[in-house]
Amino acid sequence: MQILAEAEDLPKTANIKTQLISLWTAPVFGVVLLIAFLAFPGFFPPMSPDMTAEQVARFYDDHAAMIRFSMITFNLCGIMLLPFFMVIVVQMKRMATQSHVFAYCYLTAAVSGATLFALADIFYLVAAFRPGRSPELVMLLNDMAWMIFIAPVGAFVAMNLLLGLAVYFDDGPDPVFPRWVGHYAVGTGLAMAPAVGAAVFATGPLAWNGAISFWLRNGAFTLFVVVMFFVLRNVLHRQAVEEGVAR
Amino acid sequence: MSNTISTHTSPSASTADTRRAKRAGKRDVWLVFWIVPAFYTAFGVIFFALARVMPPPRPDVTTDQMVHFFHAHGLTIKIGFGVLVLILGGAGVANGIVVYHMKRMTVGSVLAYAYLGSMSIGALPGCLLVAICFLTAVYRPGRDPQLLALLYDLGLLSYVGSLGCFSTAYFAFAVAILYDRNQIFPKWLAYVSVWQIVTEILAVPVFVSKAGPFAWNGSISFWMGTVIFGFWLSCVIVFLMKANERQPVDEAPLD
Amino acid sequence: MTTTAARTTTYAWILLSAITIVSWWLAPGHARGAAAVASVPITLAVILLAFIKGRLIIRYFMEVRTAPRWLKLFTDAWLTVLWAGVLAIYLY
Amino acid sequence: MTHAEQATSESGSPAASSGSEIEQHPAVHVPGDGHMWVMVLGDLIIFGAYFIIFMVYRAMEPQEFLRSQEHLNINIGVLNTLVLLASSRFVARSVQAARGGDHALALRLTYLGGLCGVAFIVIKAYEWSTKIAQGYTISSNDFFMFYYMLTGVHLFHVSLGLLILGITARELRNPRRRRISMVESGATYWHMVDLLWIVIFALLYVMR
Repeated sequence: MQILAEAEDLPKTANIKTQLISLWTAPVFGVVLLIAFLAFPGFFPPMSPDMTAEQVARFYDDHAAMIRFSMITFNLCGIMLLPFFMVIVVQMKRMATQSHVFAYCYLTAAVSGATLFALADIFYLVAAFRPGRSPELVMLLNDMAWMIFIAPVGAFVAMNLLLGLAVYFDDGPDPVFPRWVGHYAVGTGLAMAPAVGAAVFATGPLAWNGAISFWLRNGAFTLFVVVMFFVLRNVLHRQAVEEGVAR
Repeated sequence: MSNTISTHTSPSASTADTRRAKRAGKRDVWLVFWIVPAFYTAFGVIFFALARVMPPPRPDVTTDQMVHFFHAHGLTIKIGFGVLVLILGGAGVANGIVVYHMKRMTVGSVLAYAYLGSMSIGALPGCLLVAICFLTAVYRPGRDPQLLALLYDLGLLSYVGSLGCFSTAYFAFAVAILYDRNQIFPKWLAYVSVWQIVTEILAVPVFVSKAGPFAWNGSISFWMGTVIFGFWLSCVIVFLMKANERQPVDEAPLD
Repeated sequence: MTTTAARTTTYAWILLSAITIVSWWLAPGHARGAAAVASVPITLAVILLAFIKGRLIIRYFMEVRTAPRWLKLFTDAWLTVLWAGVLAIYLY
Repeated sequence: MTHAEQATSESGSPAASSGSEIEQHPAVHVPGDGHMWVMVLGDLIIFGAYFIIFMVYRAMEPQEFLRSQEHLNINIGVLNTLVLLASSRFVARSVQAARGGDHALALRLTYLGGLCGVAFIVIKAYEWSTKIAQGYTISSNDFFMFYYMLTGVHLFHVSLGLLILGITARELRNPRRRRISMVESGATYWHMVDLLWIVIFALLYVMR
């Protein structure tokens, strides 16, 4: 994006620039988080819920270093994706033919979802912290970690449905997002929704290591961030041109 | 390139109005402001004197010693964290007033929302979880020592080891100050927020180390972090006060 | 004026690099196999060289050479307190 | 770019205003703006405390620290020091060039300085990976804990420094900007990174 020289120091330019910075935190920390994801020894394949307590305890004993590396990285960088979602909020607030209500609901839903994410890594790390802990308790911590990580998708579902609704309501002559983004957001929300099954099922595709609960849920989320990065980049560019900030 | 680009009236323009209105237009902001130092004072008293979480008890102790810790401090933990869970809303107020002043900057809303969001996230793992773990631990003193040990670890690790949420908040705060042309906060406060991120990074080893400078009660991971946080917080409080003082009474309300 | 300043900077850089290479020769990593032993004279030399390097960087690169007195005093005090502290703890 | 412009843009921060008077008063001036010096001096104090804490723990078990220290590769340490010193020199020269009005040269020197910074990170990453491959990790002992944390936090400062050099370069590229105080502030930060490395190098690699 080419910022116009005469607009350099205007507040509306700073508005675009801070959104761009927030937007670019997503690919930068996205790569870091991807490395952390690949490094976790219990994701390929995801740990099975029917491991015995002894197996779980041995898993944490054997892989303590990589578990710590991966989960500390999640801890330190996971929330760095939040500014990216806040760009979506700011763009939702620009939608002309509606109040800001969807945007604020999206904001609070994003915060709730991210809080659970910030909790999950602490449980993994506590499970790996003291090697002498009784296997039963390591399994308890492991179960809680997986439960918190996979099952409570409600916030993400709500976010995506809200975004979809906002796009559908934004039916003026000059919508902020193209209409397909609404369908796509709803689709992502629906793809993530079945992961609640992880709270109930111990085997099959709906268990926390299942194709639907683990791969579809996390895949849909990752793809959403990637797609929205490019969408938002275009949207920001259009906003900048409309406001006379950039060419 | 000057203050006149600001969307608000410049501070000096409204002195006459200020005198007439005697801060009347900002009573609400002042009320909220004074909650911040009051809350953090109470926070300090609770964590240092009552709950015994600061300075944290040692990580390298036996299960029996952890049980003893909960027995010895059961009453003060109940009082301290009981009060904390009552007044925790003060953290919301403290973050809210910062967000309010961030919204007055000339940088759009995105960073204010990022600060709001990440600080709200931090309230649960970074502050509330330890209170709940400790309160649960002292609730039934006769519980299996292994379970008490788990609550001890979970509480302290979540309290000292919640790093990313606050780092994100400091990042948003710093970038907002650097781009702001209304000079709500001085630029060096943005740079100083970088120290905060550094202390968060240096607290990474609390998940690995059980004794020494990088343990959760260590001189670097805990003490340096706490001292620098204290300094940062004092600066923020002072500059919140200045921002309040300099805010013109007739400033247009935020959208 | 610029050329003199440039030359001074380059001299400072050459001196800094030379000191670094001298430190190389002092370090314990050289005697692989033979166990490194604590050595007060070497540590003294290391501390002295590091002090000089720090001061060169501060004075010539950070341009404290031409800064007001308070900045000169502060940076010198920092260097002195740091290295005196290191030395005192080392010898204690 | 005019000095009047700079003065307006930074009014309200008395410490910063001196940055615009360089050419009039070359004898005594604070390079860069005062805000950056708050950061740099504070950072020096904080790192000073980390270094003193390192020495205290070293004094508790000098033999173990000495034995662990032997496993560090001094050649890489020296190489990294030389790389960082060279980069500092480029950046220092860049400030002088910018002050002399030769912005093209200043920009080229800033890029060279940044390139050395990238080289530093690459060398450091290589050093870390060989150490980890040899089995020396953060949990090996206190020395390696300090080694990884001190160099890690320093590495964070280097990356931040690269970001700042990038901002300096953008400032130099744009003929409407080129505020000398911005260039100086960036350089001041970058030299601090160098200075901290000198201390880390002496304490971790060389001293016995």
